Amino acid sequence: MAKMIFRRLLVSVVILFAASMLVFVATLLLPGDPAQAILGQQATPARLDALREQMSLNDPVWQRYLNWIGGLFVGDLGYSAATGGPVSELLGERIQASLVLMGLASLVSIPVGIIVGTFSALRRGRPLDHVATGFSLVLAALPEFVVGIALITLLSTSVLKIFPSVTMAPPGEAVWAYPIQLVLPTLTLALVVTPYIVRMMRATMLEVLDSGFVEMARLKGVPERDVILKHAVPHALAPVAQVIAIQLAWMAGGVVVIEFLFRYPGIGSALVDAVTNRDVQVVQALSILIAAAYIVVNLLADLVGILTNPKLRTEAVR
Amino acid sequence: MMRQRQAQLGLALTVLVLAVALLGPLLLPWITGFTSTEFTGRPFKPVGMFGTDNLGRDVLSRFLDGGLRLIVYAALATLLGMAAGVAVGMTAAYSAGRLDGLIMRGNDVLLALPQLVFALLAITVLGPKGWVLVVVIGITHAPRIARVTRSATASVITEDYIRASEMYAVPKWKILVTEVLPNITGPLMVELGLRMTYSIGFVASLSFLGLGMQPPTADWGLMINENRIALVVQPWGVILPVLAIAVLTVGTNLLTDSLARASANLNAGNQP
Amino acid sequence: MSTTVIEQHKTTSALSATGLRVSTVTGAEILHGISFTLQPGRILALVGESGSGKTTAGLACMGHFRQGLELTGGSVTLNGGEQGNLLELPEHQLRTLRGGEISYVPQDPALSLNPAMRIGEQILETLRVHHFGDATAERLERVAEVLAEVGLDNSRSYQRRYPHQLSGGQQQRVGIAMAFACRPAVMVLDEPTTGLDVTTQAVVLETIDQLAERHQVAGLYITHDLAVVATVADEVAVMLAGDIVEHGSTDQVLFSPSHPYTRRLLRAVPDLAGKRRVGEVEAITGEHPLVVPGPLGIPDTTTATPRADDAKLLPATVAVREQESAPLLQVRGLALSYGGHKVLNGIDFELMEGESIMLLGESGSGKTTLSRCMAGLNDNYTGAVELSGAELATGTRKRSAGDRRRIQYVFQSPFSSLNPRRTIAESVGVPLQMAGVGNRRDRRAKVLEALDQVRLGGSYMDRRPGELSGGERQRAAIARALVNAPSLLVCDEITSALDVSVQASILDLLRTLQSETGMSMLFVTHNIALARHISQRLAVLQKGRIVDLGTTEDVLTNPQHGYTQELLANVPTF
Amino acid sequence: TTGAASVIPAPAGPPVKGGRLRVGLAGGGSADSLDAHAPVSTTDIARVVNLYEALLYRDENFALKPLLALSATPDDAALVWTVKLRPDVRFHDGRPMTAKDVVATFARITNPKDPKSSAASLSILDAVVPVSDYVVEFRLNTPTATFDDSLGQYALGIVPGDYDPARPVGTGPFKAKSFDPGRRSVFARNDDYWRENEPHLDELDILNFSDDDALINALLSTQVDAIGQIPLALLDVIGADPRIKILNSATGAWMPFTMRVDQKPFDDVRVRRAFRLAVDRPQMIEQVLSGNGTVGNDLYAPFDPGHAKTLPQRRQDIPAAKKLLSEAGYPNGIDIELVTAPIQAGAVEAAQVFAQQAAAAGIRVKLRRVDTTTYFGDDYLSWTFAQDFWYTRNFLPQANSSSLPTSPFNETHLDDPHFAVLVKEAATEIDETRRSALISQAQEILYDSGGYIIWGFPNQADAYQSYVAGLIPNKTGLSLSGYEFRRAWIGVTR
Ligand SMILES: Nc1ncnc2c1ncn2[C@@H]1O[C@H](COP(=O)(O)OP(=O)(O)OP(=O)(O)O)[C@@H](O)[C@H]1O
Ligand SMILES: Nc1ncnc2c1ncn2[C@@H]1O[C@H](COP(=O)(O)OP(=O)(O)OP(=O)(O)O)[C@@H](O)[C@H]1O
Ligand SMILES: [Mg+2]
Ligand SMILES: [Mg+2]
Repeated sequence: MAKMIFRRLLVSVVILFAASMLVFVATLLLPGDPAQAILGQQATPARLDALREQMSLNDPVWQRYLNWIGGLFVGDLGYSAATGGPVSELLGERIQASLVLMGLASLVSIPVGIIVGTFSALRRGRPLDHVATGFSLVLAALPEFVVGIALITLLSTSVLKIFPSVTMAPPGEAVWAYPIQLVLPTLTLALVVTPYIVRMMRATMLEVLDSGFVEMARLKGVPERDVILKHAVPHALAPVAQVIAIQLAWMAGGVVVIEFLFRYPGIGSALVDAVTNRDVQVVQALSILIAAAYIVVNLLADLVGILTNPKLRTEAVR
Repeated sequence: MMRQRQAQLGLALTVLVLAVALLGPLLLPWITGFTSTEFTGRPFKPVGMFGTDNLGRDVLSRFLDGGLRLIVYAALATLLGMAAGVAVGMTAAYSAGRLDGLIMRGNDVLLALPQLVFALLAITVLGPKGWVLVVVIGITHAPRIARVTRSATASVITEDYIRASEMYAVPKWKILVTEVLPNITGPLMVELGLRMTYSIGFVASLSFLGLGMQPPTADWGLMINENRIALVVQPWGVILPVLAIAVLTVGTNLLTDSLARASANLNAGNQP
Repeated sequence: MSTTVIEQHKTTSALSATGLRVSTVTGAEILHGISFTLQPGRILALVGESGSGKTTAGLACMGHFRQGLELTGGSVTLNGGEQGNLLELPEHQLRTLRGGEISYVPQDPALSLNPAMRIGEQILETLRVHHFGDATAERLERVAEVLAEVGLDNSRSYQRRYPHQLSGGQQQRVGIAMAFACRPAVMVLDEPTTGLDVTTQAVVLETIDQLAERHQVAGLYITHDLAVVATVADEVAVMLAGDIVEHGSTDQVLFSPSHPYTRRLLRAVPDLAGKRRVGEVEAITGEHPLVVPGPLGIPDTTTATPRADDAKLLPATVAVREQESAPLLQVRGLALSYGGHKVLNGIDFELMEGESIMLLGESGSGKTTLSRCMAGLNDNYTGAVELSGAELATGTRKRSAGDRRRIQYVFQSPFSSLNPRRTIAESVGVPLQMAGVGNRRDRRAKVLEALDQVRLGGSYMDRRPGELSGGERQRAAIARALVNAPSLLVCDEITSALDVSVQASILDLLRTLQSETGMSMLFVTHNIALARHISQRLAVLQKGRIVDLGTTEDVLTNPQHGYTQELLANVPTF
Repeated sequence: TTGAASVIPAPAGPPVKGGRLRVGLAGGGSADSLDAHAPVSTTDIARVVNLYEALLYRDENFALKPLLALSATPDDAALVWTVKLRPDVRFHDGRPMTAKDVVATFARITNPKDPKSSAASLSILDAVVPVSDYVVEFRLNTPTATFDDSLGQYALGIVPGDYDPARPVGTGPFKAKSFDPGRRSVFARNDDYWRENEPHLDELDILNFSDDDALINALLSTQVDAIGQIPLALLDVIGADPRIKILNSATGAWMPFTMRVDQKPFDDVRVRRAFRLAVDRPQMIEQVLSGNGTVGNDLYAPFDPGHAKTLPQRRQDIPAAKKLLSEAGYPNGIDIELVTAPIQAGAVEAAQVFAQQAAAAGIRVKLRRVDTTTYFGDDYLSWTFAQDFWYTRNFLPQANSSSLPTSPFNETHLDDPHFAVLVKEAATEIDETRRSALISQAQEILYDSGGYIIWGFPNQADAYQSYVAGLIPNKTGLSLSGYEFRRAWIGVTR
């Protein structure tokens, strides 16, 4: 098992490496000169040159790539073209903020998704199932900003005025110091993510419930609660973990719209800023970060798969 | 029976929206009295049936004129993604061994790249043109579809009828097209529905971020972007396109979902 | 629930089912009111073709109905009925009975054991939910005891294994141990030995027999294998399409059947001795009626009389062997390994024109691998396969179109060898298309001809496999192999997925075709009972080696190798 | 067109001291800074105005008023300007503001190695010489009668000699307390502020918003007290909320279409005229600004004393436009690409309306929307047909910025010698009446053959909670009383 995990790890590192190269090349293609972009209307040739030198834009491409990659290893993400400060400093807080948002959304959506999916499968064909499948179908079909706007109108501005619609925290203070501001973005994100978990959980549970060993457990006289909790649910976890991983990875890259809408100071809005500002270093850092997040969560999901499957787990033992 | 109802509902919803999107432009200005770019009053005023938009144009006319491009782009992107993804996935699964590994690892690299970053970069580099949207979205779909296709193919190619074709030395591409492809339509249909939904949302999202369709095009995604600011005041400019998008995506999903299940049943009929 | 309690009920029935009616929720009735009783210490065998409702009846005894099925009438009582109708008990009471008083052994242990739970824990769970014993220690003791009772290692480390770490036979014994753990009064066994090889099957049957005897358990033994019935059952009930058509003691039902269905069923069972004439029977499940050829290939429609040794019907062999002509196929030093695992270990044999050889071997012995090497589906072997003296290239793609045409292969499962999305005509037409018969009309004509040969006919041309029964599908698959008039037909366990009656009709068909076309045949099987019914020569394969080879008669009457002797000893007969 | 909404019924009584005002503004990003001399985004400007003060400033009526100066007077040749400084002003760190600091400030701004945003308009400046502690002389290389106008820019805040943007010390009514680029900046009251009784607030928060939507939602859910620049289309609706008050200010800001007069097809003055005649200006105001704006007459600087008010108002005249196009060689109409970007609220909208209106005259406009960065990127100032946005300015500084071959932002590539001469003459003319006459003449040239289509001057609309008092309409085009939050106070406890 350790060998298998090690191999996955190795493959992941290679993938990350390849991804970093792609990211680097892609950002090179950004039109315009980052130096020009920073200086904007005030650009004079002298200032442009100085800035280019400072950003080592005059070095050959491969050298810049190696510098960048080398920097990544020691946690040096380069300097933001827009602020002039280190990228890590600029992003540190935002990454935390995004992690908080994602964490909260996961805390809501994963248990809710699993529970609703399970009940939906257990009540197959009954009203509860229809309601749950119907809801998840509709929710999954709606683009995230629609969900967000709907929630804003419902809970913030028009119908009920309960929650603030934008996030604001004094500098130096963390976003999560104001929990009420987190409600709407979290809810939106959770609503976007949950239906997928519900659907996957329902589908796998249906399959598992139809399986021979669940029938056997019932025929053994095992109480229904144990049948579900001990025999059925664990088998649904691996595929659901995959879906959750995909959703988490999506959150890492896809919260842009939601963060943009709620003015949430996370990596999503930083990304949009960075792309429009041609803040190449920040775009690179964020892309590779999101790629890494994707790879890590998938690795974790694989791990769940390995751990819940004794066949794979005991492979080394045999 | 349930499934049939679902398929019927899905078909009805899809056809409804498609009809609006296809016929809408033809019926203007006959149906509303306005074209989609004509000014009918000040912005966000209750002039006409659904009021005016952010520039004082008739919302209903914009709505009727605005579905076609979104649907066409989303459909093209989905098809492109399907074509590329299915080809890659089937090739990988069928070639097995090292090539398979190579293709799928390459796929993983693409999967690891955040889709939106990719779209942002591509659109910034190439400009928000129609074909760019189609290609960008298609490409972001492809690795996901390839993955699904690969696992579906992998389970089909162990079937004996594939071996039988091998035995008769049927060319590999032909085996893929005639033997494998028809038998993975189930998962592919699910994927198609999912991707179509996703494409529509993606095109709309890009418009929402100001990167998709460009003014003064009448377009549902763009309408949401342009009019969402007045959601409280004059919600129709947002609600009409949102409804249409929701109905369309829900419809396609219902339809493909039931098609997929019907096809799964057809396959199940093969098992003892 | 001690042994003494059970002793008291020795005389009364342990379970009696009356008028069981089950139908699908959409209204189709599956059981039409069947009744039977189980006596302590005795085993009732429920036999019948696939789909006749055996499993449904067995599960009904447990008060369990599969998704989509519901009870519409009848009752089940235990121990003379003091608890009332089991089918009317509330869920929680029923639960205490299930696994305790009445237990179930599933057909496929690989699917019925929880793959993520250690086997000891699975048995322990049964004991726990039925409050067997007072403490965990006591239950653990029972786990060890019951594992020993089914003849398994009962060490702690063995108990900590997962199902996938056991062989099929071991898994099945774990299933039995689980069913037996709480010392039930009644056990329902649903085809517990299907899928096991004869040696393992013998062990499992032995275990069941002993347990039932020793602990006075009443057993309902569901099977479609009449030979097994003869070994294990005291009574037999024959089911046909949801009805019990005949019920009596084993001897009576097997040797003097009264219902025509039973007679037909019995006639379809191949016997090792070759006393019964297998085939010539109309397939019971609506298969196409067969036209049975007479000794000289002339259709013989007169009523069949049992004839000994079907294989002697095939005159070609004798002729060929007498002429000592050149062999059609020669296999020399064929070896193949997957990684370090040697699957084939140097195979040598030859096959004459018009001859039929049966290749016998247990699961995993390399039968499929060998036959696929010959068909060119495995291309990584060493050694040589020669057809009419010329060595064949290894893979089908490298072979010439002519070579491909001459050797045809029929797959084991008809459920997977036909593309469900293509019509029968399309599937059967593929070899023609690849052989360059370009004209669609010509192809259709030839396909029709082949379908006629396998007694399917034109009406099947445009159907899809889903609309065909298993036997019909296998015929279609055979038609695909025949359409190009091959010299050698390789049949890989082509009847093992089919009911006996269908098997009989397929055997009939093959014999007929062989005598009609004079082609050679390699018939691969694990069922030794078929030997006298299909082939002139018999090869026994064990662990990738041919350990016995000779005429069928020689090998069966005078087995040389210990393995063959063991096989013959274990095969259930009646 | 300034509506009744501009009358502000402030909470009754004298201003109340104390409280915190949270101001939301759209725009800005991680590139935000506190540098007194390099404001870029709206939030930068809002911060700069409250932290720093220039020598002169434009008041709410766009009148040039002394700020840190007591007076600014030219000599007869308009080559030397003498500025008397207010003696009682202290920097945030307590040091007095003196002539030395003024000299240092201008040295920093015009540092040739690192010129700041206003350096271009100060190219005429030769030297800044301290005469005494509170008197400074500005010596010019070109006679400039309106140099005081140049001194009245908000980006010319006086800073101490050892100024460092990381330690943003100025003389403004508020001191920097904390700053988080792109998100939020907090300011505290400057207790030593030189104006009596001001500022009223204890604390000022300026919050960046990524879009108008979030901004308005924040106001409606009382997360902020005042927001700058709301979409004009929403004015009526937001104003209808009894909790909210609107500040609707007419301005001299303008959002022109720019035609490059040196490139086809606009090198033909008939084409330019045709384009100008194709525009339905009142409809532009209606659709783009929801009626909140003043119709333009292809002339900038409406508040300049010399503004040519007598020139007839240009109206849409499709037949005339067609005729002109046809004469210019486009009888079948003309295809043109208009580059637009969301550089300012209404810009992309104006482009769309123009496209629609111009179609009638056979002008087939193809919109090319780019993002702001691209717009101001390599091709900035070289688009053939594009848009721009300018805040309120008087004629001469505006002409210097954008209408002369030497202008840094000559987006229309205008190179009219006669115009240049008139501008030069006006610049040296100390007599205001005569200067005005010259300006009118110069404007007439622009009116006849310039490259701008100036269809109107959008109002500046802001919204705030009704408990906020002291904000007044402001013609400069800057939001919320020109960001002069020293005036603002919180009327009731909330
Ligand atoms: N859940 C179900 N829903 C509908 N029909 C069913 C269901 N389960 C079984 N049937 C039908 O009931 C009939 C009897 O099925 P059952 O499984 O009892 O047969 P069997 O005799 O056990 O066959 P086999 O030998 O193949 O196991 C079959 O025709 C089957 O198609
Ligand atoms: N592709 C493969 N890779 C590795 N091992 C294989 C492969 N195919 C077969 N084997 C192994 O080769 C051995 C022989 O397999 P084969 O399928 O020929 O047996 P068989 O006699 O046909 O068994 P059965 O009766 O179960 O069909 C088995 O141990 C099997 O596990
Ligand atoms: Mg069964
Ligand atoms: Mg086999």
